Amino acid sequence: MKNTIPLQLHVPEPPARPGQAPDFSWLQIPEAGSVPRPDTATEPQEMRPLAYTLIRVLDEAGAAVGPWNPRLDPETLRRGLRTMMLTRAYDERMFRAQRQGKTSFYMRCTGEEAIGVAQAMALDDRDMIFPTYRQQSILIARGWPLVDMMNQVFSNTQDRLKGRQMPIMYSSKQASFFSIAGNLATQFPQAVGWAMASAIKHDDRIAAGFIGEGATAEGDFHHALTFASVYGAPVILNIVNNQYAISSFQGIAGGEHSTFAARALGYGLPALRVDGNDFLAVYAATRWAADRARSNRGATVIEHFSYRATAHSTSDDPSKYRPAEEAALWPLGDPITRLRAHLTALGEWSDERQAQLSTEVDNEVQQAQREAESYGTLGTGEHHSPATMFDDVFKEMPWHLRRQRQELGF
Amino acid sequence: MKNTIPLQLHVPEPPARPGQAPDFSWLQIPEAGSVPRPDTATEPQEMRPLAYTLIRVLDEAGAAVGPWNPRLDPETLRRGLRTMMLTRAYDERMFRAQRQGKTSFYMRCTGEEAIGVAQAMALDDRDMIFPTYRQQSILIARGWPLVDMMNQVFSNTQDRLKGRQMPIMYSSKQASFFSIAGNLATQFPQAVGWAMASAIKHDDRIAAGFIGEGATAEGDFHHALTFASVYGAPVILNIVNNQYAISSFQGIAGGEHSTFAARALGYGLPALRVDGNDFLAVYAATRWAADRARSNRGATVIEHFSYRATAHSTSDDPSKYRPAEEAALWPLGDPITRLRAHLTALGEWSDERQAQLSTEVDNEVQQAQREAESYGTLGTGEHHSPATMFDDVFKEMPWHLRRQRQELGF
Amino acid sequence: MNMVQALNSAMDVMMARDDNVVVFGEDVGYFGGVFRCTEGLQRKYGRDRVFDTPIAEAGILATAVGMGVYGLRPIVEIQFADYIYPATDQLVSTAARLRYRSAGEFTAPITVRAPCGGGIFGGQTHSQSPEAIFTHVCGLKTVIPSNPYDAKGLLISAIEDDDPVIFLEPKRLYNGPFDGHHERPVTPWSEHEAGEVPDGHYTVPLGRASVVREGEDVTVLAYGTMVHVALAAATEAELDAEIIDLRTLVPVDIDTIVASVTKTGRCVIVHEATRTSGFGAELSALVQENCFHSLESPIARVTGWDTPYPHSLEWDYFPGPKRVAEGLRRAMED
Amino acid sequence: MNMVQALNSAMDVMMARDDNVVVFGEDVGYFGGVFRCTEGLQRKYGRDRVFDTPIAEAGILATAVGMGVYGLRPIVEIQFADYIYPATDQLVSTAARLRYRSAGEFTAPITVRAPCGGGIFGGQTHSQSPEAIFTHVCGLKTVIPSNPYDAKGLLISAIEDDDPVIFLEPKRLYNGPFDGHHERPVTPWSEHEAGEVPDGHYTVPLGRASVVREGEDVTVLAYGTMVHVALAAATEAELDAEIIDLRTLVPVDIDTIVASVTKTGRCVIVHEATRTSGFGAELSALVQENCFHSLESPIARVTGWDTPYPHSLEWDYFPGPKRVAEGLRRAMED
Ligand SMILES: Cc1ncc(C[n+]2csc(CCOP(=O)(O)OP(=O)(O)O)c2C)c(N)n1
Ligand SMILES: Cc1ncc(C[n+]2csc(CCOP(=O)(O)OP(=O)(O)O)c2C)c(N)n1
Ligand SMILES: [Mg+2]
Ligand SMILES: [Mg+2]
Repeated sequence: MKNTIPLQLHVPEPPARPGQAPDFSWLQIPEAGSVPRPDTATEPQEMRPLAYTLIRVLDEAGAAVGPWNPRLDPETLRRGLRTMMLTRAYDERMFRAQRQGKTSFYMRCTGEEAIGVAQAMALDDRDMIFPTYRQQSILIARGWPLVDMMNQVFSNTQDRLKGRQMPIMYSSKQASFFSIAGNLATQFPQAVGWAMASAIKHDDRIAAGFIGEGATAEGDFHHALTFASVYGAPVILNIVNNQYAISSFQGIAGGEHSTFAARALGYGLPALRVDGNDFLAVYAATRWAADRARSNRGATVIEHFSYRATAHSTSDDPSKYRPAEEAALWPLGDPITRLRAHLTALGEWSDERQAQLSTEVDNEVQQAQREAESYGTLGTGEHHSPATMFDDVFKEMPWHLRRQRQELGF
Repeated sequence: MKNTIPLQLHVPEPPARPGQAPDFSWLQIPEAGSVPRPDTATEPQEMRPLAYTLIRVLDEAGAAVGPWNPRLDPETLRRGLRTMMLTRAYDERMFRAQRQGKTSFYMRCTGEEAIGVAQAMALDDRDMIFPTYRQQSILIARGWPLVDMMNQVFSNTQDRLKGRQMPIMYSSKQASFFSIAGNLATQFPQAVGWAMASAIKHDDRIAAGFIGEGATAEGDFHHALTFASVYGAPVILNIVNNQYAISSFQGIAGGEHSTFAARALGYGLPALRVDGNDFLAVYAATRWAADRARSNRGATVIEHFSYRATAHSTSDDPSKYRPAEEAALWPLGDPITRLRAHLTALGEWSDERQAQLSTEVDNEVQQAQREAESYGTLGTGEHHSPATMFDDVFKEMPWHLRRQRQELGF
Repeated sequence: MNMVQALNSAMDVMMARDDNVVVFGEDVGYFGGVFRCTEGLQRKYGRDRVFDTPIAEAGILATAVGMGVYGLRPIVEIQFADYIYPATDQLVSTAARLRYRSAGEFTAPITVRAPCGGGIFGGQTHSQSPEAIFTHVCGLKTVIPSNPYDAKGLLISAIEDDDPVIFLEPKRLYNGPFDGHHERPVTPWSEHEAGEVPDGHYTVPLGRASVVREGEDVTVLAYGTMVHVALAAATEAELDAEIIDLRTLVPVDIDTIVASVTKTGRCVIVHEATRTSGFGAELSALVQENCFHSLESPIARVTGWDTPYPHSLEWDYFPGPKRVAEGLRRAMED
Repeated sequence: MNMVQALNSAMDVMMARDDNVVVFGEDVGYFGGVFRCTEGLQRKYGRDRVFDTPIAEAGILATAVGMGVYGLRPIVEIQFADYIYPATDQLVSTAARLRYRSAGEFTAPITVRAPCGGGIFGGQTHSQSPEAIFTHVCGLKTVIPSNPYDAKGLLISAIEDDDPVIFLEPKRLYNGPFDGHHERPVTPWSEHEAGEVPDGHYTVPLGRASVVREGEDVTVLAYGTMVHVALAAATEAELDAEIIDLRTLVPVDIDTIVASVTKTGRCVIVHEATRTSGFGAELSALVQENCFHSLESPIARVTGWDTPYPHSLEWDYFPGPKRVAEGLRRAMED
């Protein structure tokens, strides 16, 4: 009755490890402009192929092509470029600040700037973001002051979060940017709850949640998709597939036999898989999903296919688990380089302007850092009073916290 | 920029409520025999349509038709019929025993007998089952003594579980039937873990997990599918879609815009959707999935499309939330009636044999009940000594439990 | 009103007063909940304010947090307290921590209702009292009423509270003041003064205990079902016990506790949950820290055993009046 | 060996001895774990005995339970104890209850390793000490070592134990016996006698505390990092304190505790976790119940505050030697 083959456990292995040459042969990259763009009124079951392809707008020559081209004016494109560059400059500075002992920890989003910036620009500023720790670009795109972000990173006296949170765990109600969670994935179904509330109140604001491809394995991801599907929640569910979750390649998260976008299909939700390093593709996909949400057609899942170009965090050393050159050779390139090439191809940009902009954003960051450091850094130790440690556990401080504060001498 | 339509929350509603006529217009039932049967070596992505259809073998006339016909001999068919009838007779008796105060609680599987019986018969007895509370038919199919099951239901002196567990929470290592959980869905990823272990040890036994369509919303479901996909675990992941989760119709679980089988596709797993009231279809699907698992092709998800013909449990009154006649009018009929018709059509059965079998299984159950009741019932209060309450919390009883047992007077 | 009606009334009152109050959970919509606590609410307030959810406790809590962030006041039902564990991360890492981590910008004013406790032959997964876990989580308040009047008043306070509240309902008290004498019929709430529940809005404040019986001999700290068991036990042991119904576990009413134990010099703590690291441990530590010099005998704990709640032996598990009376006598000995 | 090497060695020894031991968790395979505890094991024992998992702590625990049922002995790593919450249901409702609910037919002989505690500027989600929760769950054993020798011996005992064991590793001790003086460099384990760890198999039994310093004045009950803080505090307070390293919290070594407090008549309990309903409450209750007549002063608790672990203020949160010394002095006062 039984087949007698001994059973075997399959453990996915990445295409290349340190010491081996990077291998991208598994990557299937459709040509820019080749993926059709259905009307947002199309039924999800008719759009399933969009979960298995890659929406790309920018071609190798820097031209914007195909039905997903959002036809942005040069001003908007330049704003996108500037915001991405500002984000990268900010990241570089904060990374160095950590190395200089000014703070305990830092996380860059290098290579993933287009995802946050284009999405933020394609949404309304009042739409609510439930980010992970790699969407600082959204705060920046919304014009949030770098100084305020740095105050948080430095846990200094001006840190609105009172030094309580690890660096990069920003929170800004005013910027409609939800408090970043340490526990992965928790924010994803919360975004759905927020969107449900907006629908219950007949509001017109939608939500956008973010999650890394690694964190999609958490139950929270499933709850987000289930609730979004059941209640037709007006939310964009963004999966950032940057190929790695710390040391684990995306196959360990379940990317070997399917795409992450395809997870959506089983719930009857539409899914777009986009080139996350293509500013225009991200912008267009976001607009499409936002349009669906705003017209009561419910949630869309977007997988942003990208690459984590630097370390997971300042505590990580990727050379221990992936080929050193993999990042530089990533076939989908760098989002800043690609948008710059596009603007140049349009005749709306030049090397001089690029150099000028580069200096400009560097200065902006430097100036902000000077101000933020004047309020202290973790290294120098200026911070909120220990008495504040007992605030905000509850709205009103109960007796036991008052007593404990006294015990500490306050 | 924004569309000004006010957002709306969508809350799924069942086709009919008490006082309304049952409405099955939403049901799409393909003809028996019409669904192709791919080779088990086929790549999952080529079999996606199987998640959206319904594999059926028995046609209206009682003939077994099409490529999924498992071509079972009449002896096997009669064994299937007998086991289903025995299960139903057992359920009826235990239901009445609860009403008579002999135990606290009972759950029937009426209308769902084919799922457990056919799957058990299509598997090897050493394959490990991780059941929910509605697969008593599997224990019965494996020849497990009814008396032992009743002892558990009655929490009597012979209850191997020492009266600890609510009625119907069977456990039998010898029958490769995992201890039933009160917390929904927990067993589903455990089945995957067991299967992974079997693969790690190069064994040839596979696992079969069960879950209700309602419980698929739990994170455990997602973990099961993720781990099964990543490690190619030799497991059958059965979803029993009996249309209801207590009072909630399957739309509340996310069945409005997709099938439950389709959840599998996003993980790159193959899925079969079968008529769960068709003994032959369940048998054939199970064999197909077991063959895949045993040949290291990994997991298969099977959605068994059925109907919970009676109340959720003895604590439930379905007339409060669904039309009373819905069960009787269920378009896919009753599994016992359908298999009987098939045997009759084959000339392998008669009304006399049916009547005889009916008496036989009733007697068997009655006799078992007489014996079980001789060991006590919950109502009459013969049970294990309270001293046993402190056993098995740990392998060896630590001091604090010994002291507590003393406090109780033992 | 019985306790189910009182809870229903609390939600009804609050839904009528505040458009931002929404109710959801498994089977709470059309059906009105497996214990009928939400009966009629969907009909009255519509499907987008009262609705059924998928079976995913973590999803329920997570969406409640998101709604709280938006500005709603969600009341969610977890069908049995035993099924709250899948939601632990959302509760601990998010709901409880949100105000702190955002320095007050974002909050989760959620009320989590969950029937708890045994006595209905529910076995290990329909009988648990997991309150101790929540009391260890800073940022959560934990409430357990012992009668319909308090249940309604406390539930309204919980809904109005701007912090997340775990609201545990001793299901054995839904229909009457069960005192542990399972061999006798329970008198219905209609015959009990705490069954007189006003129709309208009123509150019983969080953080305040109630002295349900004054006495001089010994203090009993109890909550939920155990309040009634303690009353029966004190009567049966013929002791002049002062019985305190804590009502709120965090923040606990330390003043009432200290005043009583200072007076009596003796203390017995009673709960249904397993003993080790139960909330009784915290109470014992607090009493000892605050009343050391008044104590004339060791503080005793009468609790559920450190085993799962067994089905057929549930009355051997349940700390009934006999065991509580023994505890009282022990406390009087030294 | 430092503690990381000692833990690695325990797993190595057990994998070599028992084919049924498997190791998995997030980043534990090729990379060897974010704290490097599993380094080299995949290379040595192969990918199907040491492997990376998806980021799903509940999935990790669930598959471990399934493997345990099959007959394996899984060791799983939860990257930070703060991330164990998603696995609560699998831990509480399944791993802890399986032996009981199947009357011993099915068991879950799992070891769950998780780095705990603060002192690395990890903020509220990389610093928690959630041990109290597990100690309340009957069916789980909870272990916290304070040095490399014990860490290896206890981990081997945990792996060999037939019940599920939560094995918490104070990450601040990985490299040296940190005593709370964060302003000073930590001496490495190589200069400490507990850093002398045999290469082969040995066990330190579960359920047995260790008296790390004998004394007559006052008993200190501590575990993990706090053992070293207590040692420093006793020296700095110039008190003849008896310091007990509990090592196992459930089952706790009641005999050693009672013997010591009976002798000293005073007791200070120290832990890093938040105070309310922390394991200190249980210890306080136990000491009070068992040593009431010996106690000369109130049992004191020196603990983390009832707030999340704050990032920049972590040394104001951490119960360092100064606070512990104050607690010792308070215990000597009455
Ligand atoms: C619940 C939980 N488990 C584990 C971790 C530890 N952790 C932090 S980041 C990370 C990897 C996440 O990878 P991915 O989701 O792909 O996001 P990325 O870092 O690539 O942006 C892990 C495992 C955590 N923070 N929370
Ligand atoms: C974690 C958890 N949540 C809730 C419950 C309560 N409950 C028991 S059965 C049930 C409905 C399950 O429906 P389904 O999964 O469709 O299975 P069916 O009863 O139809 O076989 C619910 C909500 C539970 N047992 N466990
Ligand atoms: Mg990633
Ligand atoms: Mg169902």
